Amino acid sequence: MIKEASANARKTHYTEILNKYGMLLILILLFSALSLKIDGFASFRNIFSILEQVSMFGIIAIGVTFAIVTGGIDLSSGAVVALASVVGASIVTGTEGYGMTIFAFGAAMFVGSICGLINGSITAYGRIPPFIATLGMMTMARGVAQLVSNGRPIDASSDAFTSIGDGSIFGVPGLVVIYVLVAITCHIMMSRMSFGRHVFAIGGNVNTAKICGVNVEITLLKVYILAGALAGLAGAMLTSRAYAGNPTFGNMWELDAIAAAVIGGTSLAGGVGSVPMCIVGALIIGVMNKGLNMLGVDPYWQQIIKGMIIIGAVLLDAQKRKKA
Amino acid sequence: MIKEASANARKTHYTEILNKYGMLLILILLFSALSLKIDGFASFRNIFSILEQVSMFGIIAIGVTFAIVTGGIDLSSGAVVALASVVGASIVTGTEGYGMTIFAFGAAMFVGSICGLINGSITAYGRIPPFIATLGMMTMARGVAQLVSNGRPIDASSDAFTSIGDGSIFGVPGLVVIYVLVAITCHIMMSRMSFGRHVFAIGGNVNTAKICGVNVEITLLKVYILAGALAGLAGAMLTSRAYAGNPTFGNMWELDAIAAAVIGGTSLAGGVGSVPMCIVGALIIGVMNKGLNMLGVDPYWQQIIKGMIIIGAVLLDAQKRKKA
Amino acid sequence: MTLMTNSDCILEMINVSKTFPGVKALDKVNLSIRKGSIHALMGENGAGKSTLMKILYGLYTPDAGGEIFFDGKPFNPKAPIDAIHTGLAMVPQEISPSANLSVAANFYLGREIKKGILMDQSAMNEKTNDILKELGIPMSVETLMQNVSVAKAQLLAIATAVSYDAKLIIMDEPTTALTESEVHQLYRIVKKVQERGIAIIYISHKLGEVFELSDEVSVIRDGEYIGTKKTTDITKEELINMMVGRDMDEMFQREDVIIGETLLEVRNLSLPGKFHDINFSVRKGEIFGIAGLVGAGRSEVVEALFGYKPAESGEIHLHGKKIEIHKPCDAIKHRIGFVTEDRKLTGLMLNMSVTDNMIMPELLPYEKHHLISEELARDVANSMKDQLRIKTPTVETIIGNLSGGNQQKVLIARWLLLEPEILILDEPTKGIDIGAKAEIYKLIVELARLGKAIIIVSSEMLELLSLSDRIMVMAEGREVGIVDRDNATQEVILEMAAGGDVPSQEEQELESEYQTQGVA
Amino acid sequence: DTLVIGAPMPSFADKWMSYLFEGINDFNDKHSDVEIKMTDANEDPSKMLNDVDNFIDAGVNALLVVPTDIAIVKPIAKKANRANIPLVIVNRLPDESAMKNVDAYVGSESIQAGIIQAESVVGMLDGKQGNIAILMGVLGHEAQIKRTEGNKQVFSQYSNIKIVAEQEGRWDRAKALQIVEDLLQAHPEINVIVANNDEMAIGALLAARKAGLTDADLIITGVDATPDALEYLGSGLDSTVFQSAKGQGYGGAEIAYKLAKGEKVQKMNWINFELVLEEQKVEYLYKYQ
Ligand SMILES: Nc1ncnc2c1ncn2[C@@H]1O[C@H](COP(=O)(O)OP(=O)(O)OP(=O)(O)O)[C@@H](O)[C@H]1O
Ligand SMILES: Nc1ncnc2c1ncn2[C@@H]1O[C@H](COP(=O)(O)OP(=O)(O)OP(=O)(O)O)[C@@H](O)[C@H]1O
Ligand SMILES: [Mg+2]
Ligand SMILES: [Mg+2]
Repeated sequence: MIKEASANARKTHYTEILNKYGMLLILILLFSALSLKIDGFASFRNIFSILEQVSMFGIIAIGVTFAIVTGGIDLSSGAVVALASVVGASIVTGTEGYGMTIFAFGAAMFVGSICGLINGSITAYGRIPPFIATLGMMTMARGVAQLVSNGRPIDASSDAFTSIGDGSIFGVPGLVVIYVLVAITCHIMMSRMSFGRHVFAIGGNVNTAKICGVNVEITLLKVYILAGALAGLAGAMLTSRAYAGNPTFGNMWELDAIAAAVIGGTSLAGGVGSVPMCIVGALIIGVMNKGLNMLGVDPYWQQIIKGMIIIGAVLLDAQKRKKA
Repeated sequence: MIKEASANARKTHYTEILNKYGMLLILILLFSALSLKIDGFASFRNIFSILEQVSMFGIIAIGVTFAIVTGGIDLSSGAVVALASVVGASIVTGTEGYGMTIFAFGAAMFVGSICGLINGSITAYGRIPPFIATLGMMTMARGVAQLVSNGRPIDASSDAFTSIGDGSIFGVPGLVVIYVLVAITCHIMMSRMSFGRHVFAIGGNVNTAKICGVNVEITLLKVYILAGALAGLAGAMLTSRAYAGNPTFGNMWELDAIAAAVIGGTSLAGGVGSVPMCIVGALIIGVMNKGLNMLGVDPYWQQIIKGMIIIGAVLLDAQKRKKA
Repeated sequence: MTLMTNSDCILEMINVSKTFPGVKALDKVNLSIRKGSIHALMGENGAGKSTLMKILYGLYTPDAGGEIFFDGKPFNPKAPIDAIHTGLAMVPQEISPSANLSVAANFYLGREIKKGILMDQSAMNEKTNDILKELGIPMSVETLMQNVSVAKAQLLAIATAVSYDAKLIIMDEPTTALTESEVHQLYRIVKKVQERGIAIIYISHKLGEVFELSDEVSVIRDGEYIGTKKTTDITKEELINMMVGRDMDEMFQREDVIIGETLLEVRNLSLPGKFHDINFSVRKGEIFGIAGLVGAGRSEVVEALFGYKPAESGEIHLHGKKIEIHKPCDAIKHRIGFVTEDRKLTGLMLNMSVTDNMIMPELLPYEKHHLISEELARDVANSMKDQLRIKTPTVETIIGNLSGGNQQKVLIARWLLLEPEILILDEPTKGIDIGAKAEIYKLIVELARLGKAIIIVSSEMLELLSLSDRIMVMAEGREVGIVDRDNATQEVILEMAAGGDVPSQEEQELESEYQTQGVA
Repeated sequence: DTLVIGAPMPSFADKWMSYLFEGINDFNDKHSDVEIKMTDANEDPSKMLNDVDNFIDAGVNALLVVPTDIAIVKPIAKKANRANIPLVIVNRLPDESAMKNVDAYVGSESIQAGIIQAESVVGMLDGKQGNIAILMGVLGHEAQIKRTEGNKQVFSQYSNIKIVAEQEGRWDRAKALQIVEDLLQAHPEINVIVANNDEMAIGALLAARKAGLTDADLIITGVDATPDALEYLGSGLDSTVFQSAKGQGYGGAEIAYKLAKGEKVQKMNWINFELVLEEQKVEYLYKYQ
């Protein structure tokens, strides 16, 4: 009897780990498989390269994770990237110096926050579904981006500014450093601060959250501002990497970001999600993209395979849980 | 006391009407405003033209409404339009005759159904969120469309085939006739058949539906097949109208379709929605598009205004309800 | 045990077990239900009653090794539809009808009447109406379910189960949402059903109901089958002993507590359409009850007091000073706690852990350097778990996996942790077993002794009478009066509560309709 | 030992591009000692940068890039330079400062297409009043910007020509069809439709047919001279502009191949636009055989 129980306990332990880290396992499997197929895939250089490519939509995905955990969504992040990139670029265009660089990053995040503030207000105070609020913002932000830039790329090739996207610290690319810093900060916010608890409470049961004294409106506002600011940051990062701001930037990135969050186990019904797993989700997409490219798969097939892997990963994860 | 009660009753009555038909009012206001501004906007010719332009994503929106009422979503419809258009076009290319035309429409709807079947199976049996299932399908269907067409438009200018998009019956454009027929059929399915009842039950409370013996899986399967088939039909209609199938067709249509459904009062949380109101939602988008085009609004501004109108309409509707 | 099936029995479950991750919910349970009998199933919270029933209904798959026979034939339902087709119907513990559908639509969900390919809406409306009339539950069948009160919905769920052509109906705590008058209505329905030869499994924590209704009673404890007795052959004390495994005094005896100065005073509180001119005060150490029939507006008053659905006019005074409560966080700031009536709707965060559910109202005490300390939170949750004997594998378990009664205990723990000055309890012992009930009563009195003020809304008259120092009676959103402990009897309160009881216009119309048709 | 050329491409969903890819594939098939790998950036400049990175990481011998927009050439050139990989840009001409780090360019100046297209309209109008609607590609795309700019440069010099409307047709036939329907309703005076590409021009002519207009009522002109468009030339479509996609693809591949082998090449390789009128229909159709 005792033996049985302990066997049971061990089994539970395994399944719990599988539940929690199943996607990490899938990531490791995917990475290993590709490493076997492709020379140098498992190199530091390549890993950093993947991280760098992931960093921008990965940061967006973190913001989106907050929104999804409250039971909402943010479809505007791709367009906000475009708007922020255009604004950031027009600040540094033709100038030099780190002051301007910091100002440009700040401005990009500020513009993103404003978009987020609007999203949040409409959602929290207007009580309209965030899907629609952010869908509207998606159209508007892209429109404004085109208006501001007159539909053209804006040069942002100042040395100081591009050094963020080009440079590295102790061999770690600048964008990766930013990603890691953002991830740590947001992870702490989500898991250890009362703000994060409130985010979960709202997603878990908004009525209960209210009863428990959570200021639902303010919390939602903060969430969408955060998501907007992170999209703005990603926009600035992309601008620094691409040496230009462009109103076409970030097209469909919101979907990649949402996919990353959901692959990482964030429940679209709200109340469930975490930053580390969101990173795992983003990495699965990043590794897959890089692997398919390096394997030289036909681009048409790449899309098909990409769709299959995304569905497959979530399916595998769901199956495992079901069995458990 | 009695007086108060009857006043109350009357108030309730008004607010109920506002709740139910608020969006219709907004549509009428929008249309009237544009009619004052634009000569000939209120003509039959123009109304049919709006209906014709709306018909395709309007049909998709009806399918999407079913999916949303179950608490799901369908992001793949735009890509399915592309795939169906390519398939339909390759059937009629270089041929003539109504037999081939019907076959092409059938094939387009069949391909759409297959996509829907896959969406539905993954959602219903794989228990993965429809957002992800259909997001994956969106990528895959577009990939297949490009693969099939080699990335190029496929001619579909046979007289018989294009007569569907070009022709009219008693002055009503062919596409509008199809839209009306689909709308009536789907309205009956949704409101008068047990299938529709089950769709609502699943969206209202899936566990209760299960306990009551509703076959949730089969119902979901049917819903996604329907949504896919309707997207396929829209693809065939577009092909007939544009004289060609094209893997770039239907880009972002899924968002317009979802917006139409939600503007029409379909709740993204599931359990609430109707076909007639979905048509109203689609018409609001169609009237707005046409109005902005005819007014010659700068394309950058068009996007901004479009976003504002969508949010504004839903906001207005929500406010009215709140007051009521 | 013989494996021969007994032809007297409609249902036999032999050695049925069920393991959840980390929990052995059922361990080789046996249950035999005789044809046409009312069989009570009892046990403490988390004993496994609901789990056993969900297995019967095809919602859970049992572990291998057990056997189930229905009407003499092996029975292994995969989904509710199998159970329904075999002749089973269930009123689940947590009824949650499809709020977006009408009464009739809910009634016929999954078995719609059709005319050709279309549904025959009018036939469904008519038949629903007929059945509801027959069972004495008058209501308009076209009303949306979201506008139907919990109590009505509960009766409706029972009516629905009855209307299936079932041979066995499971009722999992059907009376938790009902007041006395509705309970009697339920008894009537149950008896009517039995007359038709249908067997009933009746799960309840209320001993009175069990002795009043059932022919036999089975007890499970900690997932194990304890035994089955004829109801006439067993005393209350014996039954309690079977359930909790020890002797226990069922009657709760309240000790007196010193009552101090006035703590809370409510003046002319009104929310048009819900309640009007509510005046009362509560003193330190006092337990203040609020009684009334379902729909009297009791919940609305306490919700307003807490700022969840604020009143439009009136004043609230605390410690003699006027305070403003517009939002729950205002109330929490003044150390008011509130255990709400509807667990699902306003209580639980279903997919979060027991700990998270407990600590939510006030996170500050668990913070170290502005960060929440999981360890601290877990320790506190664990001590609560022990104190209230919450049955859960760990405090990290998702609360949705706990049994109904244990969920309720977590919610009470939540507000105890706030160390409130005033604790509002709306139907606090809903679905709680007798053992735990006594513990909660003790806790309430203990809080009073510490000088806290307690406001308790309850539909259980005995609970109110035995706990409260004073009882305010409400009817139709108005305060009928306040009775002292010494003057309070069941009769007095019921009379007061009924005094204001004028049925709504709609109900009156329906009622008169029945009368003209000579049904009622 | 085969040479590997990495070829990040902007979009596989673009018809004109697909002929360019054919040119590249053609070269690839004819040379056994080279392997050209293409990637699809889906019109996303950031994705293109990823593709470039990936090719550099994979150690290709040369890069053959059709950029999503000209601004993206700068970082691409910098990356290629750093890795010491020769870089060929095709089709979209970067600005001078970016060209410094580019080894060769094959293509034309997009603005030319707009100019040629507009001049043909001026000729066809022959002094009559011209009321023009411009259909633009996806806003922000290099071809959209430059072609529209070329159009306006020419039209602004003529007092008999007025631009009545500019709308975004997103390169898409169906979208253009809808817009032109609306425009013709709102502005019956429109008699010229200038589209940034042929697909939109075809959409415009379908809309004109629906509106009951005849060939004589409207001048419609596109860019690309795709086979479909050539079919419509003379029956609704009045002119289009040819830019040899296959030629650019093949030529670009050839230069990248030479660079990979270490040979010297000419830096600027111009491929000019050619105006195509009904008379040249057969000649150009033949090019696609
Ligand atoms: N889905 C589940 N996952 C994990 N554990 C579960 C699940 N459902 C029930 N349990 C556990 O099984 C045990 C029995 O629960 P059950 O709901 O059957 O109790 P019950 O006898 O109905 O109690 P109550 O009187 O409180 O309703 C409990 O310990 C509960 O925590
Ligand atoms: N959404 C709703 N629409 C219509 N009526 C409602 C709605 N919600 C509640 N009611 C009705 O309002 C009345 C007041 O409910 P309330 O919960 O205050 O009653 P109560 O006195 O607290 O009784 P109890 O808590 O015992 O159910 C009830 O008759 C209830 O049926
Ligand atoms: Mg239970
Ligand atoms: Mg109540």
